[in-house]
Amino acid sequence: MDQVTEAAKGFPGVRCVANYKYICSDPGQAIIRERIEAEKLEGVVVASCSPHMHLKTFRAAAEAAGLNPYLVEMANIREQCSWVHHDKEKATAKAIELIRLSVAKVLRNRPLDAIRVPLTKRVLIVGGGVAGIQAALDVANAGFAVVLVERDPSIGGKMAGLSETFPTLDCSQCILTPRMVEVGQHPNITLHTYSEVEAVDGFVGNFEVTVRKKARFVDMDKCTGCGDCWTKCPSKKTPSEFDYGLANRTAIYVPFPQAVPARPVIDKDACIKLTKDKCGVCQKLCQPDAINFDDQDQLVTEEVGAVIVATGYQLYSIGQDQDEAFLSGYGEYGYGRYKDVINGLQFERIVSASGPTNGEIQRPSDAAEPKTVVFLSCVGSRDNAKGLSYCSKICCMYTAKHAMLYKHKVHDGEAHVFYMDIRAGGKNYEEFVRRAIEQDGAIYHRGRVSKITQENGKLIVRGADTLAGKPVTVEADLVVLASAIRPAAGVLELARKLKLGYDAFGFLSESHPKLRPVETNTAGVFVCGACQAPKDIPEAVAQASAAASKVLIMFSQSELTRDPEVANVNELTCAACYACLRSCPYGAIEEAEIRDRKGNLIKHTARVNPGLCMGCGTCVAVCPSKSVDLEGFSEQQIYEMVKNLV
Amino acid sequence: MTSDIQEQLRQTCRRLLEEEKVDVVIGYGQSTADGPAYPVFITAPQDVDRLVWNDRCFNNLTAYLTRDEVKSLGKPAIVVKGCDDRALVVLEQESQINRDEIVVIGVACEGVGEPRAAKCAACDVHMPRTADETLGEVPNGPADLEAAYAELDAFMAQSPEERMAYWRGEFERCVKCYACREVCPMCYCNRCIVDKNRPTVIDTSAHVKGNLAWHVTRAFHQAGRCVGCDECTRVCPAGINLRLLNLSLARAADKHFDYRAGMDKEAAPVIGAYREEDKEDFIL
Amino acid sequence: MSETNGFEPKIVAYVCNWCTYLGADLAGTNRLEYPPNVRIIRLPCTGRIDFNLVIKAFEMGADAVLVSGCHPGDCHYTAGNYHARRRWILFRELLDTLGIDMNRIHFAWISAAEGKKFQETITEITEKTRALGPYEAYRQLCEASS
Amino acid sequence: MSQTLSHEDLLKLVDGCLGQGKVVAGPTLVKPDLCAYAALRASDQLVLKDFIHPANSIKGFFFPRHEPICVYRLNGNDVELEDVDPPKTEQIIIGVRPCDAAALPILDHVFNWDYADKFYNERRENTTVVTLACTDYDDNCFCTSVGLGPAAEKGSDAMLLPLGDGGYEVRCFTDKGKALFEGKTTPSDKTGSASEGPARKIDVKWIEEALEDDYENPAWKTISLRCLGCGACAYNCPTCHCFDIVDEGDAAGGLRVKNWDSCQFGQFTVHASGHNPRANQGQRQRQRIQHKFRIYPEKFNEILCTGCGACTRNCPVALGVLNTLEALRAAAAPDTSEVG
Repeated sequence: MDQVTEAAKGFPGVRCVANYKYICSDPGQAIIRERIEAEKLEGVVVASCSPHMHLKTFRAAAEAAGLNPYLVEMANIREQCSWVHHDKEKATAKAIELIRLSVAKVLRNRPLDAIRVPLTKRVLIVGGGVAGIQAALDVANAGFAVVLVERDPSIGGKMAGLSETFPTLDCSQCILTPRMVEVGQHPNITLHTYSEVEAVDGFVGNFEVTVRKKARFVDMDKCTGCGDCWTKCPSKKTPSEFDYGLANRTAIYVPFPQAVPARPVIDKDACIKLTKDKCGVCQKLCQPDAINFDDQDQLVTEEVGAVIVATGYQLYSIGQDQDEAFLSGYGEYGYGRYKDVINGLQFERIVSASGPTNGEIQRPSDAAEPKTVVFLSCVGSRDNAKGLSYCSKICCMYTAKHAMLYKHKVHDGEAHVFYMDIRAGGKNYEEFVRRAIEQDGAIYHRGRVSKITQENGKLIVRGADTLAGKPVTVEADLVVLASAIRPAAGVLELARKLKLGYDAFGFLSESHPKLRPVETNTAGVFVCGACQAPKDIPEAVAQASAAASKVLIMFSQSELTRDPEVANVNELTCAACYACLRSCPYGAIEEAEIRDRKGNLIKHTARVNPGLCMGCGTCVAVCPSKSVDLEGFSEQQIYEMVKNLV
Repeated sequence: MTSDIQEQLRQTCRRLLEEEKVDVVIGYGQSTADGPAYPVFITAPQDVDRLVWNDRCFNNLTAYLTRDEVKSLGKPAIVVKGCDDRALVVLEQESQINRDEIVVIGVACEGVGEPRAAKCAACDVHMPRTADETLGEVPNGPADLEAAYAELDAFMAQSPEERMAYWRGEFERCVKCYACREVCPMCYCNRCIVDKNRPTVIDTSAHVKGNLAWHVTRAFHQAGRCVGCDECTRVCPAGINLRLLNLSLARAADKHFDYRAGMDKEAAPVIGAYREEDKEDFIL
Repeated sequence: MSETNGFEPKIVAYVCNWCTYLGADLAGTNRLEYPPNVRIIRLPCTGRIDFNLVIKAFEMGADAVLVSGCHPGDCHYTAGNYHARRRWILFRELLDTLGIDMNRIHFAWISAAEGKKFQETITEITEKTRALGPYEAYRQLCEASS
Repeated sequence: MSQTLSHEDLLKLVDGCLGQGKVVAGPTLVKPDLCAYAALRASDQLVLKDFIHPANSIKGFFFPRHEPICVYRLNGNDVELEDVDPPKTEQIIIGVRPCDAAALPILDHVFNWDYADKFYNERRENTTVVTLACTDYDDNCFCTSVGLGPAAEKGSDAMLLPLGDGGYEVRCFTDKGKALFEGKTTPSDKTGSASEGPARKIDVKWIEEALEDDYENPAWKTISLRCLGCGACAYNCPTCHCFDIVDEGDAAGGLRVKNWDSCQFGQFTVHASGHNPRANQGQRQRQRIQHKFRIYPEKFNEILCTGCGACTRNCPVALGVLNTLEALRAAAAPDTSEVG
């Protein structure tokens, strides 16, 4: 280190050199501040870790001492030197060179002031499940405009289809539908259902979002939701998405009675008029004449300052065919082959009072009341070999709930649960599971199920009880699979549009697992709910409110400040060939004219919109006359470094 | 043939000037029959007889369209050969000219120079493609790109060391008179990077190092833009075969992006556009 | 490993700030050792890396140059690396025509997660260049110019 | 009696000098179709016929296009300077056209006027110029208009006049010339001959007068319309001598070098403020001609032009001094509307 210190003293322009073990610590920063003031420094180079680690820290320290923060550079002698080179001598020599390069650069740095950009105080929320609804209401109630985009014909998401919720067993719809109605009627909320995000332009504070409103074939303004159309629709054979195929719906339909908006939509693949150009009954019946068979998708653009992604989850699709090669599909459980092997969400519909069986426990095959029901947890979850490595987190709880609800309705029935571990972390969760076992007599087997077969009307569930250490076989009437939670389909496309990161399983990446749990690496875009990771309702709601509060913090400012390390054009030498304009990934460069006082055209020139420029510098590379340059990485700065490579 | 064209040319220009459709005609003049043709700027109808057309009309006159001295003369008519015409397309793509403000007189060209210039060997634009008025008729050759790149292929047959040695010899002669730059329609920057010194990207000295840096820069700035008029090569007092460098980039654009400069105004320029499937077999 | 009597190749790496530079940081955090011959110049994006910088590096006596950034689709600035790739495709042909030694110019996609790849790439390039020896042809050309 | 030398003996002489480590230069084919003055590696590279004038001039052997004049080393915040000494190597240039040789005495003025340029002078000292009288001319030659001719002796140490049989009559004018051919020539009664000189003529007297207060002459604008503003004329001109001084190097140090420059470049006169007193090509052309035919003569009593025609031959648009002067003359005559 002393060697390095000595060498640094000799570099052109170096006024003083300080050596401190923890320069990023308070006392370390104090040294920087003190030297800046004492020596009237015009530039600082910190030779320590990666600029990604602490450049902000040191720039702030400099600013505190009255030095423009952009006159601070770093030399990365840790991650890119001492940590990777064992040859002490060579590493030291390299460190000295790295510092010389940074000193050379900083001599060419210019003081820069943060750029101020206007802020559109309107948020886009993608996904109208419970998380999206919560975030929407929080922002809207704070007095800011919300644009809520939902892919399905109604908001409500998965929660709208649930029966009762653990651990309190309150009716899911009873608590959700009032919030749905509130969203539908809220003056600050613009609701786009049956719509998807087509494209996203712009940047934090100034996004321009294109929303595709899918053709509904029903005029939302004229329609009164009377129901004449869907009661009379002759096409009745389409499996209901809302009931997960346990019941059918008509071609013109509202997904469920409490849908918001309570307006139908025509399924163009099922509608006889749209497929065969026959029928048209709904149109004839419709008093307000709201049916429009010529309806087309519409693209609407919404200007927003922030985005919250709440696209939720889907279930691991049990069965043979999988979208990912590494998923086996659990064909041995016979899902899809045996009508009475269903997944958790289907069971939710069966026990739901508003479900296809009005809450009567009937098995799909013959509507008989199942006397023995087997619940399997971890179908796909925690299974590196055949499924996903992670824990889907909510299955233990809802499986216990399912067993409990079943027993409440079928008192003489048997509820068997096969589990790996019971994960009941959460307020009143453990107690809830104990209740299922001790009060309601659910039979828990610690072990996995190897195979399910069907023999004379019974489902033979072969598993093991690892505690008892013996095989277990249960002859069941119904099997419910707690299949793993996966991010909703299409989330990756959305992630690309928003430039968001995601993990190997497609869950969106927060920008810090502990300290920035709802922020993403794209400024102005936030995440909440199951699109980030599996979570239950209270967690999703809490995270939604967190995302909302982040947006509100942003909206509490009158304008945004941005990093001034952006491109600028030397309009004197610009030849206006617009190569920069053509290659700018952000459309941040525009054609401009220079005119004299009398308004006569002097010349054309390219001009950078500092509000849009993100500072990639592609324009610099394509400018033949180098009439465009990039603050922070200017031609002079870079070439000064290169000249020091000798 | 050429003499008829010359006559039609004079008539056309006389008409344009008399009807005040244009203020100046940028064309070719010649002092002596065997002397070289050179650019002339005719502003009065009675001077149109100074215009000539023959196979000594080398210059790519489009280089003048971006010059202030010429712009100040008013609305121009310009005489172009097929290859020059391609330059017009690029200049328009790059917003340097407004075609509505220019009358383009195309002349059918059988080739220039005696013996014919190298570029003419594989010419497939004997007829200007975008001219407002075209004089004469020469069937366009087929786009024989093999032939077009034959000279380059022959050169590339040498080893890299031989190639480097060759260029070193060439660049040792370069005096940096910048005739290659000034004569080029695409070099319209009002301040060339080599004339900038903060920082000095390219040594201004006419030594091998500085000359290599200069010629790499000149050539690469032509990537996907050079229309192969070969004027840079023709005018080089040191006889440096810049054509080879231009060809290598022209072929690269052709081979990898199916792009030929100045052939299609609507085509997305090579630099400033991309395809996700662009090749990357050379990237680790 | 090298018989070229203590010749230490000088390697200049122009890398993007968001992928390769972070990849290099990760190599550091994971203590993945590689030869100290490389000098990293951090730029925001491969889109910013101009061909003149490559030439300048050789003028400064570099024996090899590496240009590296984000994988296609991963660019922090969405498309800078696509534009860069275009220019490289063309530029390589020009350099080849000029007889520049193509074994001394390397392009790589190295993501922020590929600390290992960074280590491997630098090691490979260093050893390859060590085997090639100093870039005499270019050095002579520069010396002839003083 | 004249002194003569066979072509073979001349080549022997060349090889002899090369053998002694001297630089021997002369017209040679740098490319199959391009003859230029260049240093020779062997006598067989020397070309003494079938060309009117090499593409370039010989000024580069006295005033190179790129010349280090001082070395600097950067050491921390200190700078070390070290002068560069001019090369001492003896040079012999053979087969020089009289118009190129004549440029040397003309240049001597400017390189020794307010400051004696040791680099130029040293090279002049160490160089012997052997001219080759012209037996032909082309449409671009006009040496006779500026007081020279196919066998002008100005600037020559010795001259070769072709005998027609492949040999030359050798005339020595200076000690350097004598020393070079001492004992190499044989007495003879044959005398060499030169052509009668170019057909095209201009009246330089008229030019010099015309250039008096001609600054506002609108003709310049039209005459120079076609000028592209490159340096092909100046850099191949035997008398143009503008140079630029730049520092070139890296963080360790570098060189202060003297590089050719040209008044035809747009950037030539740009001020730091961005203002350019010679903003258009007309003004730059005017400057070039003014300097050659009025300013330099007024200052040194010599025309800064030897009528070699290299400017025209090298001009991308066939302009050059001669055509410019003729255009100026024509513009002065009211009867035409000559342009460009």
